[in-house]
Amino acid sequence: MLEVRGLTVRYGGITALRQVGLEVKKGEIVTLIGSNGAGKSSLLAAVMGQVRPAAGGVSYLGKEVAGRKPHRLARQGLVLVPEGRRIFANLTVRENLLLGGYAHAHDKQAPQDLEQVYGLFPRLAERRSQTAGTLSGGEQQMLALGRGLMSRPRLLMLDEPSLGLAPLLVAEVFHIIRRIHDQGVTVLLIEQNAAAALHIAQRGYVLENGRVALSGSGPELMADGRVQRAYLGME
Amino acid sequence: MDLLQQFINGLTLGSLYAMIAIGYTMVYGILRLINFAHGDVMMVGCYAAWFGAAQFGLPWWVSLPVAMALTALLGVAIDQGAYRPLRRAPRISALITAIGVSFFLENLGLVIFGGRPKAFARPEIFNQIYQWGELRVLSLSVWTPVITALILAGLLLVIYRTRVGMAMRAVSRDISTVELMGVDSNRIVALTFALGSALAAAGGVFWAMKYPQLNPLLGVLPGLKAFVAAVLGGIGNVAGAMLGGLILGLAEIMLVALMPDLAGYRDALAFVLLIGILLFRPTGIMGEKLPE
Amino acid sequence: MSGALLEIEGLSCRFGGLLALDSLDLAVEPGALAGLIGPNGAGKTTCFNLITGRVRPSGGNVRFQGRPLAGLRPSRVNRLGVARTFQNIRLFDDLTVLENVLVGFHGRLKANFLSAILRLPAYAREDRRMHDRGLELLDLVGLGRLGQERASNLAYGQQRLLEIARALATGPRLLLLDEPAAGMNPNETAALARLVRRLRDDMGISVLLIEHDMHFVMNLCESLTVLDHGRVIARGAPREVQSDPAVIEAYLGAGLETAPLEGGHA
Amino acid sequence: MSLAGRIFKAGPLPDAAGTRRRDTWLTLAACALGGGLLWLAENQAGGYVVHMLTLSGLFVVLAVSYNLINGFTGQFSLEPNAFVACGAYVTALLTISPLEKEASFILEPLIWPLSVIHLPLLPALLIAGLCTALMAFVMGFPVFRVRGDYLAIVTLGFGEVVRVVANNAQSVTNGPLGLKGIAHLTNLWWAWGLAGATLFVVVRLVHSSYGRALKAIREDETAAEAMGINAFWHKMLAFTLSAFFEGMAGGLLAHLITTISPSLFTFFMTFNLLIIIVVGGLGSTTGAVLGAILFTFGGEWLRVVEEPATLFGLDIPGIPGMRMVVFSLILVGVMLFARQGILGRNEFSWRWLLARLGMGRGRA
Repeated sequence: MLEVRGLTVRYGGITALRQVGLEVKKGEIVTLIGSNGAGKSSLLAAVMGQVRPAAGGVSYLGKEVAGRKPHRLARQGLVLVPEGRRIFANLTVRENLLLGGYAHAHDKQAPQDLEQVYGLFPRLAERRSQTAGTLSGGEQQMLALGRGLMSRPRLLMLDEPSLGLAPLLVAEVFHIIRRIHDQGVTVLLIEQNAAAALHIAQRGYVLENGRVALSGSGPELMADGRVQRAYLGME
Repeated sequence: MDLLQQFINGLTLGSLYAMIAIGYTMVYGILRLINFAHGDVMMVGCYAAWFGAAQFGLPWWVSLPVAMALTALLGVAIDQGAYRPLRRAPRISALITAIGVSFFLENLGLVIFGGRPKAFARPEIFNQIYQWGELRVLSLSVWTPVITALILAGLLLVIYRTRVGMAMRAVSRDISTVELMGVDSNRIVALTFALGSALAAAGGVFWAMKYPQLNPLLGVLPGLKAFVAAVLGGIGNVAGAMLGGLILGLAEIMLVALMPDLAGYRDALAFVLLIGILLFRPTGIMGEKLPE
Repeated sequence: MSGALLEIEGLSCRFGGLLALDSLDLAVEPGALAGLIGPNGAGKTTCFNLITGRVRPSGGNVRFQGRPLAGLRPSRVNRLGVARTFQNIRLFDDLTVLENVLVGFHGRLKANFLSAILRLPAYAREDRRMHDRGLELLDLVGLGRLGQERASNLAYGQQRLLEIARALATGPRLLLLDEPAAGMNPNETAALARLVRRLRDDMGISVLLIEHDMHFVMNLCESLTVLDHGRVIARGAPREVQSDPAVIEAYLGAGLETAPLEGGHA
Repeated sequence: MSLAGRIFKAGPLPDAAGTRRRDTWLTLAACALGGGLLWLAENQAGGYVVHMLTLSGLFVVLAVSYNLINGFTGQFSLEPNAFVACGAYVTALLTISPLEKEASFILEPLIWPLSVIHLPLLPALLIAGLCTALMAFVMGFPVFRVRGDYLAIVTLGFGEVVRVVANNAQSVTNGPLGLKGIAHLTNLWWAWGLAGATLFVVVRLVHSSYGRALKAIREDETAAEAMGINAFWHKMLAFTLSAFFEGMAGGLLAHLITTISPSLFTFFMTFNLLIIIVVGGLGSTTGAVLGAILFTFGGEWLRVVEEPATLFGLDIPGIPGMRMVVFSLILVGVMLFARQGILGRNEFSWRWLLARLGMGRGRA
């Protein structure tokens, strides 16, 4: 569904990604883990066509992504829930969700999309007419997820959904991600929280200093001592 | 009684500032760009209406919307031609370009229309004197605030009750995230320019009826003052621009009425106010804190 | 505690509804090589911004050599002897490498601008000394040959080193390094660790650093403070911190089986 | 030609005392050459050319000092018309004879002691420069509390305020009537002398530690502050210094055109300077000089577009005002297609010139 081949991204003299390759197949949950500055955001920016790669390429649904505008990709179901949630604090919860469904607002399904999201996140339904800025961190993350779903994703890319959330909420967020996946959405999960991410992912890639350092199935990576070392500097 | 008269005058002037300020505030809210050319766009609106009325004999209620439509097109053209290529450039580049566009319109105006002022004929309906007791008011002074209020209500309706308005509010906060939702941000920006420019044209036409001497530089000072009004109200906030415009208009008229000795300094008042606001309340009256 | 170089007491910072830093206590002793670690968004950089006066705290106070730093502008804090680098590298891109370092000396320049314009002997002497010292500092961080290069042309790791050299030019007693190893390859990281140790051992500069590269932190720092959600969750020597369950959870995240997994209100 | 003589060398290399001495001699020689050319122009060229050369000297002063704050310090401001006005009025009020002043202040008499002062040009110019610098200093306190485009609009507003004041403070400025009978004292030597002094100060400043600090503020104010540079006072330094020179240029301008009134000092003047420094390259002194000269003479050349002409057998009527249209198009065009202007941030240097001539010593 998504294929990244030999991707190299540079900013000025700085190489953020070197020859990165990864693949997400239809129906999978794949995770990409790595610490800060490992190049995760650069990868996403290249996938969404926001930066032009120095080498290599990205294809989505078998077509090259290069040169396509982000909003076009979004309309084809390549949906990114950005890091830091980026909800529209000045809009109401409902408006945030409607904005997610902007491209589909004119078809008959639209009202049902909204109801489905409310079904998945009853808390958002309760607060539908509140301004999004007044939500708690966890609720904002739910809203960001819900907004992503409103775009009718075929491939949902989540950038650090657990960032800044208390452990209990992290568990809840991951629980929801799994439910979203169960409904037939392919998921690419970008995380620092390696344990949780590997727990729900079928396959994973570990990014270090702009390269893929390790890859394998979730449980394999979980058991791999190198992952632990990479994160805690244990020897 | 005299004070009431002045109050109405201030309200009229303030409404004009408000109509122009809205365009500034909308563009700034989205692009963080002071669209220097906005005042000159208003000037073009005036001339368009004048041509419609004086050259083609159109009634005012036809020439006004036609002028608004033409000016909207001009606004979009300026954005797409001059500002859009600079979206990713340093903000100062866009600002310099805006200054260039502003001078271009002014000087092109001088070349085409000449420097000699053109008389703008006031339509009959705006040229009557309403009299209540001792109070004598030009009908224009009554109609201007009313029409401004109607236009503003319409605009707020668009911004807060339509899908496009929702996208406009979102774009003003976070343009790159909005694109992730499948929204073509460029169309939203173009629409903002169209709306803002159309409003400037409306403001301009009423300005021209109030001060019926058209010249190609007429947009400069009201344009600058309207920007001050937008900052006063809290830049990026449409209702704030309205409020800021009214306050500025009232303040100017009151300065002249209460302190006739200082009447000559009227044009400086806006800028003194501006410095004061930026020092003591940079976010304006209704503005929220902008991220750096 | 009174002997500490830097003392932080009850430092808090609130952005809107978010408590970025919640009543932080921290002391850096003279000659310390201390680390401040924690997951993304834990409040580490905020802490640096508060110390250096870039952000105003909502509560608490910071003292450097016994002197309160509250309300001082960043340039003043720097001239008192606290220098820093930035997480996302903020060099003066259009200046040369040497000029970047020379800018660091400017805050302590004695000659006034008239004597600089007229190149009076006092200024000329200072200017020469700045150049000499600047070249020495570039040598120290290993950029000696690149003085005339434009700063933005340097490789990422070199840019980080240049930031350190620039900070050193301001003559600090305390150096705050914000993720100095980010984006460096293992060789560069090792060299960086040697450099930082030399700064402390040979030049007597105390160091407080933020870093995600755990190899680097564990091997270099002598004491660590771990932040999560704006609070200190652990402190102590690297070994102790490393095996602290709270730290492991903060970093690796709780395994899902250990956290309650009911849908809750959702 | 004399252009080269007006430009000083680029930053010295720390190890090259010999090069430095060579450059100093070359610069002095170029100055002498420039002086010779000016002498030649004064004696051989027509009055019109001399006038244009004088004007271009004043534009050099204005552009170079405006560029100090906009280009080098990166504080985009729009107030030079205010500074020029201040300098012009102060100088004129000091040099016009008391009798003349009494005659022209018809509506309201000029206040004492201005009404009795009568000074020669040089002290008047210096006082005007200092007054303008003081004005900039006072104005800097509110102005540098804001940044970016707010700075632009506040300084623009300030220019407007000065103009309004000039229009209304009748007992000082004579209001809209302006000041007449200012002696025609400005010649080539005054204009280019001031240009030389401005260049000397600005180039030396830019290449000193202070100049590095200003550029650091332009590149990244936060980082500059963190390196111990008090951004506020450095902006003030650049601002007052540029005001000092702009004020003196204003004084010379008054003594070149002999009549001044508030309508002379509109934003239009600032706009012209902005074109000059943008076309020359923001942040390049050489660019500012080049821009100023191009603007003065290019503007004359552009009169072509305003005159009736016959092109391919067609009679094209003259279009007055077309020049400014062209100028605005140039500004927009430069921004869209060549944002660096002619020189970007590059400077003329002897090293470069000698290398160009194949006379470089080793590296170029």
